Amino acid sequence: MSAFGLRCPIDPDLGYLRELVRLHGRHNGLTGERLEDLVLAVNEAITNVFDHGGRAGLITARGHAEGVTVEILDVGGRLTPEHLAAAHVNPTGGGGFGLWAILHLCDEVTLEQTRQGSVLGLHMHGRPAPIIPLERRRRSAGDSRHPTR
Amino acid sequence: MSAFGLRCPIDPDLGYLRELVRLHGRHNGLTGERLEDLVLAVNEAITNVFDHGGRAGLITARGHAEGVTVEILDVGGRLTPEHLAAAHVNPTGGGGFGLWAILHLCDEVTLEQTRQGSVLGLHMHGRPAPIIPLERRRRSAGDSRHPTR
Amino acid sequence: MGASRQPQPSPRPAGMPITRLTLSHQHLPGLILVALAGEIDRTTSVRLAGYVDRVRRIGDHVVFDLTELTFLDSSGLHVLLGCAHTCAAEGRQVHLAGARGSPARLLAITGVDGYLPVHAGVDQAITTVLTKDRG
Amino acid sequence: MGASRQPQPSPRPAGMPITRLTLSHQHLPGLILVALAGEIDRTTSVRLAGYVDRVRRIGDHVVFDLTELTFLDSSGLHVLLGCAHTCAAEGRQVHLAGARGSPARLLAITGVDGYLPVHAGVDQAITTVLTKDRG
Ligand SMILES: Nc1ncnc2c1ncn2[C@@H]1O[C@H](COP(=O)(O)OP(=O)(O)O)[C@@H](O)[C@H]1O
Ligand SMILES: Nc1ncnc2c1ncn2[C@@H]1O[C@H](COP(=O)(O)OP(=O)(O)O)[C@@H](O)[C@H]1O
Repeated sequence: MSAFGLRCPIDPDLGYLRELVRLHGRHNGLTGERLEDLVLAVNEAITNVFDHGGRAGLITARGHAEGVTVEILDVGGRLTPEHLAAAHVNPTGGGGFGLWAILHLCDEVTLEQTRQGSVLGLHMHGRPAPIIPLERRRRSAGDSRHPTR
Repeated sequence: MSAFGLRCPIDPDLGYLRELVRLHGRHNGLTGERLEDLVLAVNEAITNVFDHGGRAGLITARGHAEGVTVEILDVGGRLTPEHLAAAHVNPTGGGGFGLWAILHLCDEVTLEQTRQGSVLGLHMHGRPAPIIPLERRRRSAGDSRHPTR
Repeated sequence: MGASRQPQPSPRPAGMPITRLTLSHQHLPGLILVALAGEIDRTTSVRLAGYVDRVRRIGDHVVFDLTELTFLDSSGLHVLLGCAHTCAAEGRQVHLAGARGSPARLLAITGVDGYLPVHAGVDQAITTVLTKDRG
Repeated sequence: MGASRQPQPSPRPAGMPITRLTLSHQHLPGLILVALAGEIDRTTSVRLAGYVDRVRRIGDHVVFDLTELTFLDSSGLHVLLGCAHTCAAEGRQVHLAGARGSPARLLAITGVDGYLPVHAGVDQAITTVLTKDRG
């Protein structure tokens, strides 16, 4: 039962959800920039559920030996590895930033399709992560249909 | 799915759980004294899970048309209506205060036995509750094997 | 552009409750003033009990300054009452001063505010204790 | 002893997000200083866009004071960039000043801090804009 950790339905009050994630992350040992990185990444994932997804879902957060994992279930189920792989930034054009930021803020990003919808997993290691070159990070994130748990 | 609201395993870090309940209650429109009453009542219920119960369980909180409900599942399952009915205060002796405080802080208290354990339901109305004489409140709390939902 | 990741200060061990109670005291003639700041629950009330035991001189009245106390649970209430009983055995008293918000509410709901002398502020509490002792 | 229940101030409607963004501005010769305090996310970024549209005079440079901004998301970033494009069409610029913490991190990660002029403080930003216009 404890394995499920904190759980909360996705809600339009993003500030409330950010506070929840911040509280949970701090409770599980994240501090400072790492904590705020997680909060921002979760915020972007939830924003996408409203802007591109099913507008409903569930946030699940849990601490474990390696750090903290927050999963965002989107009942829309239309988020694909191709979206993650295509993440880009282009200040001169429109669009983008959300998935790009998620991939850069988190130590690991996983994506899983379930019967309930798509589950984006955001993982923060308890200790500073080694700096992984961007190209490798993007590829591994886009490929992970079978997230490591 | 939303009907389940916020869910969190019972944790020895009571300050963390109080913050969660405070955040959720505020999100659902409780403020000031009513909010802090709920936080204190939940704190006492969780304390009892550690002191007298199964030391594990689940907190579920949800807002609804009538206000806010927080349920505390105790896997120990040994909390009975008789305990609620026997709640008392006695500053000169030892013991007590926890259940007494819960019954006085909440607008309604329910108790249900489930296969997972005993579920103590703490209900706060969105608007100030009418003042119900103590004797009636105690009896209704002690009797509620079939909580009103 | 790579993901920049600066070395971070080592995080607090996961699951470790943050200490949320600060205790301090001051000796005055015939009494000890114990100030509680923060939150008292079952994870901190034991610390309060030990603290009072250690700093109180035999024969002291005790004034608890609750002005900065934001949370008080039933286990904390038990410590305050336990202290009152210890004091009573020596003909001394426990006074509560400055309780606000949720702690004041618990004192009211349980009737403890009718059992122990309660004061709006620390000054009134001290004056009461000193006046009584002199009289 | 009955349960005392004082009348309470009517609670905020359930589920209503609390407004967490405060906007203010100041006209200076040739520029407008827009200060953002609080949090910008998809529930508040529309308000920011409308505000800037309303208060900016044609021909103004814009300096965004981000000193008191505690949270910035991608939708807020889009508003800042959209404003930069509007300004560019008039040969004007958007400057960002005083970003800290999480907002600074988003600017860095997205490379926006290399695309828009960024300043440690508001004074530097204003000086830069005024100097450039004069030169
Ligand atoms: N939850 C989702 N469901 C479906 N598609 C998504 C979801 N999240 C992101 N996407 C797709 O990925 C694209 C990039 O998203 P993002 O980087 O957040 O930028 P933006 O939201 O500005 O388009 C979106 O335009 C959308 O096509
Ligand atoms: N979760 C629980 N499981 C089993 N028994 C309980 C539980 N909570 C309360 N009780 C019973 O009710 C009694 C009164 O509880 P309470 O009013 O909180 O005072 P105290 O904890 O000081 O005994 C307890 O002594 C215990 O016998």
